[in-house]
Amino acid sequence: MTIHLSIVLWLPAVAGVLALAARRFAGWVTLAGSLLAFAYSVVLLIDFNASSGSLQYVTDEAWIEQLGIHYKLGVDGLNLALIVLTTFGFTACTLWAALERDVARTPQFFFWMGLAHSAVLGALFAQDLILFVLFFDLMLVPFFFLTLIWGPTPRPDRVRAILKLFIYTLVGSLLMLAGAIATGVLSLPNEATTFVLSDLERIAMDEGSQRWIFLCFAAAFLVKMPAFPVHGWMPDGYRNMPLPVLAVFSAVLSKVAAYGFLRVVMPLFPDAAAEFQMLALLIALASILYGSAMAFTTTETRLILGYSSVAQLGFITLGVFALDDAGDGAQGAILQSVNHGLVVLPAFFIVGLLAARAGSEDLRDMGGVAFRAPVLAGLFLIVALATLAMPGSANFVGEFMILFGVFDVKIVIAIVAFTGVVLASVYMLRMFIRSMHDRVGPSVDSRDIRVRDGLVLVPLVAAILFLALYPQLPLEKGEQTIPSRVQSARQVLAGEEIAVDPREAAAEAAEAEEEAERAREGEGREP
Amino acid sequence: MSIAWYLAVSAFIFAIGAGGVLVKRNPLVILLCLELMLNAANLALIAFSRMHGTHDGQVFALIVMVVAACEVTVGLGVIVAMYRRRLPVDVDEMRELQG
Amino acid sequence: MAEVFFFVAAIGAIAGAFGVIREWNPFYNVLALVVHLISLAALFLLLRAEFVAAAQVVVYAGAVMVLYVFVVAYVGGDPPLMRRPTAPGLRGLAVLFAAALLVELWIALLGTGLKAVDGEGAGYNAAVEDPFGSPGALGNALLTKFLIPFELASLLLLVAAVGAVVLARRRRGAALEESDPTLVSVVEALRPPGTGTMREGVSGLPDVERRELAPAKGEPEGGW
Amino acid sequence: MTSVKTFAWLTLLFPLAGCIVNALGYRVLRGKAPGYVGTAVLFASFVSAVLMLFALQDLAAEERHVRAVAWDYMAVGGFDGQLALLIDPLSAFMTVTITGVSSLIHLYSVAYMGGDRGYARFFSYLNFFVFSMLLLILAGNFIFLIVGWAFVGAASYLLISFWFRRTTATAAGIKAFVINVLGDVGLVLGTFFIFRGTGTLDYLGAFEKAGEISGGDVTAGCILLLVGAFAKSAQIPLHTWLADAMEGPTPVSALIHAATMVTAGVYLIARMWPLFEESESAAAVGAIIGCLTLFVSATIGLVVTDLKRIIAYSTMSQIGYMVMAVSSGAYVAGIFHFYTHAFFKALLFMAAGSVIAAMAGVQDIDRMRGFRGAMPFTFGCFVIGGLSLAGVPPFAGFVSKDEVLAYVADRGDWHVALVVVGYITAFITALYTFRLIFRVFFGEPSPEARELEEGHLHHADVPRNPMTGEEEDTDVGFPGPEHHIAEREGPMKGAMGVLAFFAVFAGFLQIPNVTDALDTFMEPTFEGSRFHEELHPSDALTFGGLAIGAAFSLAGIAVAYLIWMRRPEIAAQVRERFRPLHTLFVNKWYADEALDRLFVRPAAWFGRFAQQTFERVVVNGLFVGGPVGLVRAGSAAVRSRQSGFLRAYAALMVVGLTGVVLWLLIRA
Amino acid sequence: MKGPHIDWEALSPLVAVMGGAIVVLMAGLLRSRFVRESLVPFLTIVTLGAFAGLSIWQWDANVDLVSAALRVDAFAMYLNLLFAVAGIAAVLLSWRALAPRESAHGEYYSLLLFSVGGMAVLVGAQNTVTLFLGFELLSIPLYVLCATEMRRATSLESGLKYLVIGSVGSATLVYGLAMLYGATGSTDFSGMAAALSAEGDLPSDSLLLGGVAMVLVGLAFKASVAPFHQWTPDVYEGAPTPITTFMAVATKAAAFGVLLRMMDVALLPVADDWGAVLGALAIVSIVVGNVGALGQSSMKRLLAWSSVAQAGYLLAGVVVATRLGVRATLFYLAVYLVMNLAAFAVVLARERETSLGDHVDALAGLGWSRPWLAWPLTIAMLSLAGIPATGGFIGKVSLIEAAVEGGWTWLAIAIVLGSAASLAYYLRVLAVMWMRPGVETSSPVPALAGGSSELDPAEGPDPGPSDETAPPRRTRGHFEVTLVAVVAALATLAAGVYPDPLFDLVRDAGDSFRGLL
Repeated sequence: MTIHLSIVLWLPAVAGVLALAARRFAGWVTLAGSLLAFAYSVVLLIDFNASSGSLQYVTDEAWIEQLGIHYKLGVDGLNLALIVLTTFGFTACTLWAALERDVARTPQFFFWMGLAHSAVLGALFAQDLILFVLFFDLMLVPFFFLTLIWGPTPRPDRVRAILKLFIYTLVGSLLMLAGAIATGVLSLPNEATTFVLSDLERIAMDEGSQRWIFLCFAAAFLVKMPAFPVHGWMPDGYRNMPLPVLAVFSAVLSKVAAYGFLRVVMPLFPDAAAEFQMLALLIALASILYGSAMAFTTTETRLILGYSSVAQLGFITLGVFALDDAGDGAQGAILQSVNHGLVVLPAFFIVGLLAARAGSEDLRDMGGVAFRAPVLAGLFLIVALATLAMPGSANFVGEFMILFGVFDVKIVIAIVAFTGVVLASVYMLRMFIRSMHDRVGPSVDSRDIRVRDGLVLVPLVAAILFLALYPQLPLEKGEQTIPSRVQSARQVLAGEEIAVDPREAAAEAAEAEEEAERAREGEGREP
Repeated sequence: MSIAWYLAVSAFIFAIGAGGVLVKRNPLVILLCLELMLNAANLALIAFSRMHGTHDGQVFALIVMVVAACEVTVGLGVIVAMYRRRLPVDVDEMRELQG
Repeated sequence: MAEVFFFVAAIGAIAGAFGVIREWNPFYNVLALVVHLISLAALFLLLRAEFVAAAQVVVYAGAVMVLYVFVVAYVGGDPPLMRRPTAPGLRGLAVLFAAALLVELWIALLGTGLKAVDGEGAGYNAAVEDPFGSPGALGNALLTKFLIPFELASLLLLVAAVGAVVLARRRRGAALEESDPTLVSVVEALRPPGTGTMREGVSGLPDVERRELAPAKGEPEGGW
Repeated sequence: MTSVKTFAWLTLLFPLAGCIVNALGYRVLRGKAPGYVGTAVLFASFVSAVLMLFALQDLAAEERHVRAVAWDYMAVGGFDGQLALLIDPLSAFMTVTITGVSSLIHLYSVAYMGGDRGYARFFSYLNFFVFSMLLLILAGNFIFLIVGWAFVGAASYLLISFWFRRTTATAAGIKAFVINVLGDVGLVLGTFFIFRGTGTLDYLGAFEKAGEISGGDVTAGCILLLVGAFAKSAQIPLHTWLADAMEGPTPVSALIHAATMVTAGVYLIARMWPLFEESESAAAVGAIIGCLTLFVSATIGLVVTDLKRIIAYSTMSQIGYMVMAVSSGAYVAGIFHFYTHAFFKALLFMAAGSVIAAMAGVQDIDRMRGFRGAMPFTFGCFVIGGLSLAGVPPFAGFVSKDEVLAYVADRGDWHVALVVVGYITAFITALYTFRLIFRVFFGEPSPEARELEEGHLHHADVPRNPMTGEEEDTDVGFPGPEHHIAEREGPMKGAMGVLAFFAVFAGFLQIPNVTDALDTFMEPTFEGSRFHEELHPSDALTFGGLAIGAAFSLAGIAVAYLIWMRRPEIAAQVRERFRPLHTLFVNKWYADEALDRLFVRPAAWFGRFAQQTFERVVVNGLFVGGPVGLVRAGSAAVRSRQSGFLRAYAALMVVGLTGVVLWLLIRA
Repeated sequence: MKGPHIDWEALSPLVAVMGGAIVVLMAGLLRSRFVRESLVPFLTIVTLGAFAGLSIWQWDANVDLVSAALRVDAFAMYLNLLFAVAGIAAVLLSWRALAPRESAHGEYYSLLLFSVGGMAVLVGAQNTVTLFLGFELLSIPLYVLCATEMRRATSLESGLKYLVIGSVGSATLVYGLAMLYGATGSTDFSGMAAALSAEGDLPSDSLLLGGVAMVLVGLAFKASVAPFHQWTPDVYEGAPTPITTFMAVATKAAAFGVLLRMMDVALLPVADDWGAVLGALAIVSIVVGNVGALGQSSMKRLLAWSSVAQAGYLLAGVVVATRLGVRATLFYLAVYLVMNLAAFAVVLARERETSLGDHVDALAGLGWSRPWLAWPLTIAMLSLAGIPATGGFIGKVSLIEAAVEGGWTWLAIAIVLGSAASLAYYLRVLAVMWMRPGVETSSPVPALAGGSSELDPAEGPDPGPSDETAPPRRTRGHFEVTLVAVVAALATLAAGVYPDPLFDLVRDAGDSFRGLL
């Protein structure tokens, strides 16, 4: 029982609230909070004991006792890397926003940023199902306001778009809420209702319940990712968000959905996961192909990145549902989540820089920026190559593991999925070439990045490079945990008896114990 | 006469009252129809009271009478106020609030 | 004998009820209700509810109906103020709904499995002090078991009285109390007819004014 | 052992250091400094490579497989990916050759690229390329093979579209990149098959367990590896990018698209010999495709008129020989040909670059004429390269090509057919090579040549893109505001001289029945190989082959002389006679069109369909518009009920009442 | 004859509020303006405070009063607290409002208190006679209060509509109660339950079930359950806003209180039958309420429709007939109270500050011009929509948990889907509030030409000659309104972040029904 996680969790929110009071220094106050959280999370990363598969730094308090809801936080190999990504991403985007003149003076912006930061961290830390859902839903709220108030587009469109985004994604999330509650109520019929994940994981529910609850959760996560064909909110949402917000939204929030599959769905609903594996894989595949196709036809830079996210999240989903023996797919999925987050952040920043030079975010208005902006071009190149999962980047490692995981199980799907790898190179290079290279666009005013831009961009690119050199770091932290999350689903799939599974063994043991106790009581009464 | 007869009459009156509320446009008459419905309930209460041989029903009926009187009073008050406000005394004309 | 009484009273009650909903001068509707109430009182008597029957006649058919008559007289009651768009097709449907409700109620009330419904209910037992239906027995119930409802009923009457006062009393524009006194005079000058002078209460609005009250054609529906 | 590892790392890291220094120092390094930095690190790398080679030779024969591990790279969940190098004779030999040739090409570029505004960028890219290539060669496991594989692809892309404001250059770049990614995919998938069978990503481990892979897997895996090799080495059907890649500066063509990168496929097959020997059919595919390519591209080389593209097609053709060799088990022969080819092809490109500079960027041989007098040094180099390419004794190309053919012939069976094609192509090779030489250097000097003879280097008034006629962007200039020819630039001259020397004498490394230095040296790598031990062409075969080869190439030169020097009208006549064939060749056997129809257009159609139809109808219509419309309609219905009519409200209430009563009565 | 024993201690909350009502009524007769405009509201608040305090005092009493006519238990006391809070808020909102001035302060506030008293009777009732009296004692003052802004036609219209529809509901209820009496022979809840539990086929008798049906309809009407909801938007819109506020929150609580006690005590043995009906009604309410609220431009109407939807959610806690369900309902009622208070308070404040009435445009730019109003409304809207970190979320969680535990999973799904749809209108309000540039807060409306300050937007500034004049427009908000909004919003947040204390209360209250699981 430690307080560490609570500190990390609430630091940004507290900083956000302070920002409201800080007025002119709002950005810096929030930045300080985020930075502290980032530092703290890095310390966690270093201090984390990778050889243990169990939760660490656990905080567990009964929050709403009567509903069986706990305030339980914990870190294990599954969420550790994503936590660092989150704090890093938010720190970068807060810094970016703090340097932007037009938002720098609005404390509320930073309040919402801080709140969003905490909410995302909460969803990652949560070890209680309801707490997870709570933070999962909550993290959308700040983005509503951030988009509503600071979005770049004309108002009526923006309102329509953000409403669409919000409602679309919340339909899924609220279904998940129902599913989550049903899980808690139905899982342990003989015990008091609890939502603590580790308790719920002990016994699997009956298959019928698993099926519909799985679908509820899948709806939430797939919409959030977004996956084809439920990505309808994405273009509107992406067009209307302010860039720093969009960057962190795209980089971090969608990953929580992928994370949710591994944290909640796989261990809790193994039968359903196995049953729907094929469907999920097909959705993932469709996301990859469709996202790529859209990405190489659209000319809006934001949407290129948006649709590329659809495709990338397709890969991640593929990994999650690979259910291969060694858990490579799942490990790859988590690594890829981190990677994608890391490349999307600078990519959106670069979109902003490009738009500042070309006067428009449309690819058709860009071109030829590279000559007078070699540093920008170089950094963009690194980002673009990493995005298309060039071997040598950590993205490649992630994709490699994901695809091998799928390859091991469903070879045809893996082969088709490789099309996405090729298409990724098409759309990313198209974006790079048509913005940086080719003829100079009509109103392009090329210039290199300023120091303050570099302040944001360089650390992001450095992070990409670091991971490219040493992807083992996140991988080894998750090695003990991640495969075990998909283990039971894999066993179901393989037709292995789950009876040998620890879950039921534990249940049997508990039953036996109960019986013994009853017997003892009986004895006690007789004389 | 068996209790059933009374009940049948009671139901009839209730239905007439309910129908009256639906067809009348003058709020005064609508109030009268509401009286009919309450009276139907009274008849039923008293019939049941007789049936069970307890006084509960009769007491209830008295209370219902009180309530009916109160409703009428307030209802008439509203009608008078509307009339003073030169609003049409016709429920179909009261359509400011809609949608 | 009781059967005859019952049928007479029942027919009276139902006829009175029909009278209430007939298209009539509201004044006659009120009178029909009085007939209905008195018939009902007779039915109450048949059901050994003497006290209730008496209260019905005295309080209800008497006092309450007088109030009605006053208001009908005051408001002028007569409905053909205007015949403008009405809830469409409701009349036919209303009959249908009422009939459906009636059938259902009959099924519920008469289709019951309770045997007692087919009986005549509690008999008259003169041997007991305060037998069923006697005012004494009723009073006993009111002041013991139903003491709280009894007391609350008094409060309810108070509420109704206060409410009626609030709604119906004449006021000189309470809203203007604090505002510019000159405005009061303007409002007074503009005081429209039909705001409750005694003359109006007795004689109703003059015909001229009534025509004025009818809104001009083409005005959007929804009163003014 | 340690010194081998140290030198290996140094060899690898020198170019990387050069890349980083040039990239970051673009503002600090002035003038030709970036070029000298780039060249210096390459020479350092070369020296280190040579030292590595010597250190390796010091080890006992069975110890010449040195693994140098830096750290765990992806070692989880059954994977054992490490950042590891494998130094054995094969990789060491390749390393030395590549660093050597690269150094020279860098040296050449120092002068050739002078005045280009992207000078530092150029050397940064070039250094990065060499680093990538070395990574590819030295990688100790599949992961870093793939990494190097992709890095060279990226470097190639960057260098092809080096003049990035030319739309032709960027289009060529993306084409090269995408096809190379396709190759990467093949490589990765192949790796999957092999990893599934062996459970390890390490070369040595995987080769040891090669026999344990199921037959289907090993064939599928090897064929997929071949896909990777074909994409990188521009073999049919993934060859179309190479000709377009000539958009890049000429040193790039010399380095990447002639000497080094494109031969990676050859290296790959040679490296994977234990796998290919497990799968007859995969090896056969390689051999046949190689043979096909060498013929097809030679035919194209015969008809195209772009100077660099002719050389590019000849490169494809020569790589076809190598691929055919290594796929047929003639590993050393294939590598040997790679080695000689690196010299003479680089030399040819350099000479071509010199000519192009003299033409101020024009590459069309129809407009060149009579440069012999104006550029004697270039001419000499070109002829040496050409002779070597044509396989005229005793030039290097002669020895290596005929060794390839002899070894393949020794396989017997249907391989003989391949050899026949090889010899026919040798004739065509000589033909087109000398077509080039005769048309560019002989005859009446063209205006540019004349201008040069007068001591003045031709500059175009308005630089135009020869492909599109588009006016060139002078900021990211093509080919820079200044042009440089070998006659006037020491570094160029030096580099070409050294290469010319090797183009003549490199073949002496391994002369049949005289020396077999390379064979002996490679022994540890190919230890245990069936073919390596079995294939020993008889003397008759060897010398017969040499004789036939020499005869064919001389015949080719003779015919070329006849056609283009003596009776130029023959060319037109032949063209008329074989009009359909000519059309086929000029259109490059319609490979571009086929790829376009098969892949590009369907993908574009799919993209358009998704963008214009599906997104609107299904994603926004069905999933958004549908529910929204439903809710809106519901809203309208509910609110229209809310009519304000009191009686209607009461009616609804009564309806509700009857409904509820009915429900419960039914339950009663 | 002996009079029944009367437990005055247990009766004290009721006595306090009724007595207070009469005192307030008397005080209102005094001429002094200070007394009427300040002392009377103050006395009302004191009365409500005493009512609340005595309710807390009697928390653990658990006694039947006067022949079991009333029950004083934690359940009733909990709801009393809600009524008291709603009442106090209503008083604060009414303090400087038009309605009490139009109807005379004493009468206005005493009617309010009587209504509170009626609610207290209603939720304590253990006898159908008491129940009916409570029902009327709650309704009749509200009919009057709705109509108190007599200068506004819509106020009268709403009063009459409420009265007529309400009386139909009362008649239905009383007829149903009569049928129940006929079927069981008892007017006591315990007697009914006993008769139903006895051997025999009474639970499936048509008389009984017919009675159940009519009682359900009568009570459902009060709770604004669709299809008995149609009065709600009209009355909410027409009534003076403080009264709307009170009605929205307190009436809902009272209706659900009596529904719970009636169903879970008297009619528990036939829970299967009424459960199915209420479940169906819940679905209808959720659908109708949510789609009805879409596109509303009047905030009060919007909140009215939303209250229909919320009634649907709340029914989930009733249909399951478990203690968990009772707790969930009670919890949600408390949350519902505070979040609606916050919302209505802000609407009221804007009615007074702008000429746009309760039109949603009156909120435009509020986020920047009036943060102290904007934040409470923001929180209220998010909470109504069930967004986490607000009470609404926890409330919905508990309702869904109750529903699922009771085997009503599809109802849980309906709740979440309804919540999702509801975002469309709640968020639109937020969008208006946080986006648009602010409208001018004081618009100089000519004294004779302007409508009432709480003018219906549809009516617009009607320059008709018959229109009475309006008081001069206030340019600054009233602090008590802001106070209500802020406190309610904070409570909403508190219920979302630290709901445990409230859950302790509802646990006691839920345990009052011993018959439940």
